[in-house]
Amino acid sequence: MSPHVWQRIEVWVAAICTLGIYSFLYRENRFYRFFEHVFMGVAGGWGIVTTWTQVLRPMWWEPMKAGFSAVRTGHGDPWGALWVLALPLGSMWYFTYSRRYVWISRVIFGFFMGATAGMGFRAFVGGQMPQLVSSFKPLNSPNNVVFVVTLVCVMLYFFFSFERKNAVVRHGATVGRWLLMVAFGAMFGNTVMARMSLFIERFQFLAVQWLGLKGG
Amino acid sequence: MAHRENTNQGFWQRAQTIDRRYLFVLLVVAVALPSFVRISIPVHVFDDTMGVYRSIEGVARANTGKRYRKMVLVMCDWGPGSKGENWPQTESVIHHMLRRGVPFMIMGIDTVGPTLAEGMAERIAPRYGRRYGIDWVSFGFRYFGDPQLLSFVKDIPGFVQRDIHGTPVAKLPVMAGIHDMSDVPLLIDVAAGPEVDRWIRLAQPTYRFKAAFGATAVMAPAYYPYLDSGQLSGLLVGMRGGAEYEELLGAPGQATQGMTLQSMAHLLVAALVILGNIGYVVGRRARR
Amino acid sequence: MTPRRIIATVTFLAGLFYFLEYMLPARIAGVTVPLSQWRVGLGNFMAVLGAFAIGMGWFHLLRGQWRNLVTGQDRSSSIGFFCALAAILYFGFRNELEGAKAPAWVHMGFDLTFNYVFMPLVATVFSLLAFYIVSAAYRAFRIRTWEATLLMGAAFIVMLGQVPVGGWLTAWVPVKWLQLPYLGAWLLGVPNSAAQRAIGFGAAVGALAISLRIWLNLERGAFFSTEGK
Amino acid sequence: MLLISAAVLASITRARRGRQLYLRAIPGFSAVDEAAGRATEMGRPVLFSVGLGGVDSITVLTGMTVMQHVGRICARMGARCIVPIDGPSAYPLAQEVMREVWESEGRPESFRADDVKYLTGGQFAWAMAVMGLMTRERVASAFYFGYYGAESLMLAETGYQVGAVQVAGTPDLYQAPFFVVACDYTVFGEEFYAASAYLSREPTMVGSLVGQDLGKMLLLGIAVAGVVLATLVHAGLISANPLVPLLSQ
Repeated sequence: MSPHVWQRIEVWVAAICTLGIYSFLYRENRFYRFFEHVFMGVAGGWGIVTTWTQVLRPMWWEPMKAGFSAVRTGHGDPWGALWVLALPLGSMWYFTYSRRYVWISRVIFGFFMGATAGMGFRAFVGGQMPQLVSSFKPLNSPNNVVFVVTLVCVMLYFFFSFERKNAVVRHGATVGRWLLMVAFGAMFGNTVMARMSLFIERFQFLAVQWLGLKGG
Repeated sequence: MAHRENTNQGFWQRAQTIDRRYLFVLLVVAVALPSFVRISIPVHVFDDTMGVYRSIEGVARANTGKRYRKMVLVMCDWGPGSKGENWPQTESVIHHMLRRGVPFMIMGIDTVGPTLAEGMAERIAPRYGRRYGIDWVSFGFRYFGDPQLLSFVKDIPGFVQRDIHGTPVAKLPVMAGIHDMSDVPLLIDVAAGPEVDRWIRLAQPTYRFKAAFGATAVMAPAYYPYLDSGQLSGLLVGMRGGAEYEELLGAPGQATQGMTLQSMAHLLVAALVILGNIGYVVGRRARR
Repeated sequence: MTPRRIIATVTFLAGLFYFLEYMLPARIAGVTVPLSQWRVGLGNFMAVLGAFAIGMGWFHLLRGQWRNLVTGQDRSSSIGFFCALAAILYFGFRNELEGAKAPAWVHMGFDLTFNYVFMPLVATVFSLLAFYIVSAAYRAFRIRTWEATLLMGAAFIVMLGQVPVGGWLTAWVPVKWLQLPYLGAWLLGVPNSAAQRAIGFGAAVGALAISLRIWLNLERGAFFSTEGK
Repeated sequence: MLLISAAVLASITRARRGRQLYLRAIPGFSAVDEAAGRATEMGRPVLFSVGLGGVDSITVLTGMTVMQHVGRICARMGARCIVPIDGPSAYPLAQEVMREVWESEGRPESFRADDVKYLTGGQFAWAMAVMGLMTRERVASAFYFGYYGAESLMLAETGYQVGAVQVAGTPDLYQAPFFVVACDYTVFGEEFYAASAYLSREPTMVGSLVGQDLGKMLLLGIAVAGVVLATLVHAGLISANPLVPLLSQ
């Protein structure tokens, strides 16, 4: 098969996939359901492929193999063989299916959550301190006044544990919610562009690559 | 007259409840329109985009006459999902660096972004007589959790070891004099997600590099505070950022064209919202 | 030691490493603290352990799809699922592992499944949002309440300000910052930025509190109360 | 940071000793019970999603606390509760939690293990499968409690299309606008964590929330003090010199 013909077939397949998904916009149908499942198949399968080729093979399999050959031949670094221990440790995840030994899987969950938690401290200081310092704005321009007012009011909105008896706090929190709505609106408006560009990309594919129309 | 008023209200009532499928058709029409009618609207360059441009210019100036040139790290943390936005951004910054002779390395936490970025560089490089290994290098996809990031910034050659073609770092001229993140004065993260956060949080306080972010329009608003605090020195906002950068480079491309289609789609949404609201007000008045 | 203790200890130690690694200076009284040097190894170790988790859930997914295939309920979809899975596994592995040595038809097959099935599917599903955002905006942006109006107003300005047409529509306005692109950028840059920061402080304190609760084994809830039965 | 940590720990200890601490009502939260009840009347299922992520993700765990609550109402009223799971590691836990709920309500026979579904990990493949599921099952109410990416609006619009009452909760603010626009009730930001504390009334969580408030007050205080100082410096009323090292940190 010539590369050109193959290329045409590929474009056709892609176009059918695209239209299959878009058919959902009309209503749920068998055609869509088919591509829904195809998608689950490829996405899941690709996850398996990348996990092996990008993580397990270079970071675990190769060093382990090198380690064992070092143990056998006496050349190189034998410590890599210790990676074999990752196998029983990694299989601990699967105890989650056993009702009796479920706690074994919790050990590894705990390990990950603990590490994440430990890194949390560094993230807090590194991420929030510059933000806090740059909030020290002199109230010398309308922008800075709006900024500080918004900051204070929105923070007031997120206090949960005391009654809002004080009028300043109560109104501040209400204004905070309004300002949040403004921020949400701004984010929404901003997202319109992002979403449109996705569709435009697809549209250009269908129009130019598939149907061969010249783009405007 | 009364009859006429009724049909009027009927129209506004209906304007409030248009079936979504008609909306979808309208959207397709709006986007297709510029393919047939020529419409062009000038692009305005905002400060956030200028910031990225200036940062690269800054590296170019600092490198002048130095034996070991400092590098820019381009993280391509994007995949097919955000190609429409991230592609033009990546292409523009790579174009800029190749034009100015700023050496850079490509890497990413997605398999797709780095591959496509490499292709862009291959395509543009000959125009300016730049060569792989001397002016730029690609390390491809890397698994990059927080721990990996921390080890990367500490010892770059030790972490990457080989480039995508399997060449050891020691044999790449462009990597000469690059040890840790303090040899990389600028990070450009083009991403669909919040990956740049981690660089700012975990590495920037120690290594003091500048960071620029090629963001999807969704992510962008969250990063204005970083721009304000100087943690980010530039921000490319979605397709708009790409189009503005193309404008700065004087090389209009995919994003510039896309922005015209954008304009049409946005006008449609605006028109629909106005229509719905008129319907709502008229309807409320009628009920009174 | 009870299982519960073991879990709590492992969690604490994992957290302690990163906590100390961050808090301790690189040298104490002339002795180098090696924690930072171990960071790379530990990072790789975690990546590997994390990767082992991939098999979870697959059993259930395959069982469900297999059942559909056998019972004939929605058979065509399940056929699609298995074909797609087999294709990506076969071509994906051969393409990734053999690289340039693989025969041409493997490359062609991989190109088809990856670049012309997987990629378009991801991009198309994502792009459905363009349609949904139109219908959501049309449906929800009504001046029903004060809050809804604020939301709508801000969205409207930013949306139009982001595209060239917004600038073009309001180019006649004499005060520059009242033109749509500037107004939109202001909304994003000032109130939005401040609101985000305020939210960020709250979320960061929340995250810190949760880190602390997990680290010190104080957390209760769905996961933790069923621990060690 | 240490001060904030101390405040959190102190409040947790206080709450665990049995001190009743105040929590403000979260708007729209009573809607949870109402929306769950609606499904029974209509004879259609409820959908509860804990969002993206595995069991090492804190939002998934928090979402499951709310899921327990909703599941209990469903079990009591005899409605089905469908739980589509994205992260493989969250799957067994979700099933375990739901089974326990049905058992504790005394109706283990009506628990359908298949209603807790694992749908491939991978954001959009998952989202697509959930959208298909929602339309095919014609869910009466939908709950989204957890971390979501761009699929938030896909789910919420599909839910609207099938006529479901929708309640969303997400700590992540990028998606809050879409939930706010498309759902009937939404809690966002820290409210998400507060919501689970509110429902569970677990002293640790309530106490932690109070501690977090103290922490935020500290940050707010610093910010306000900083603003005042910066203004004074700017106005030339005080000299900036002693502040320079502080600000440059």
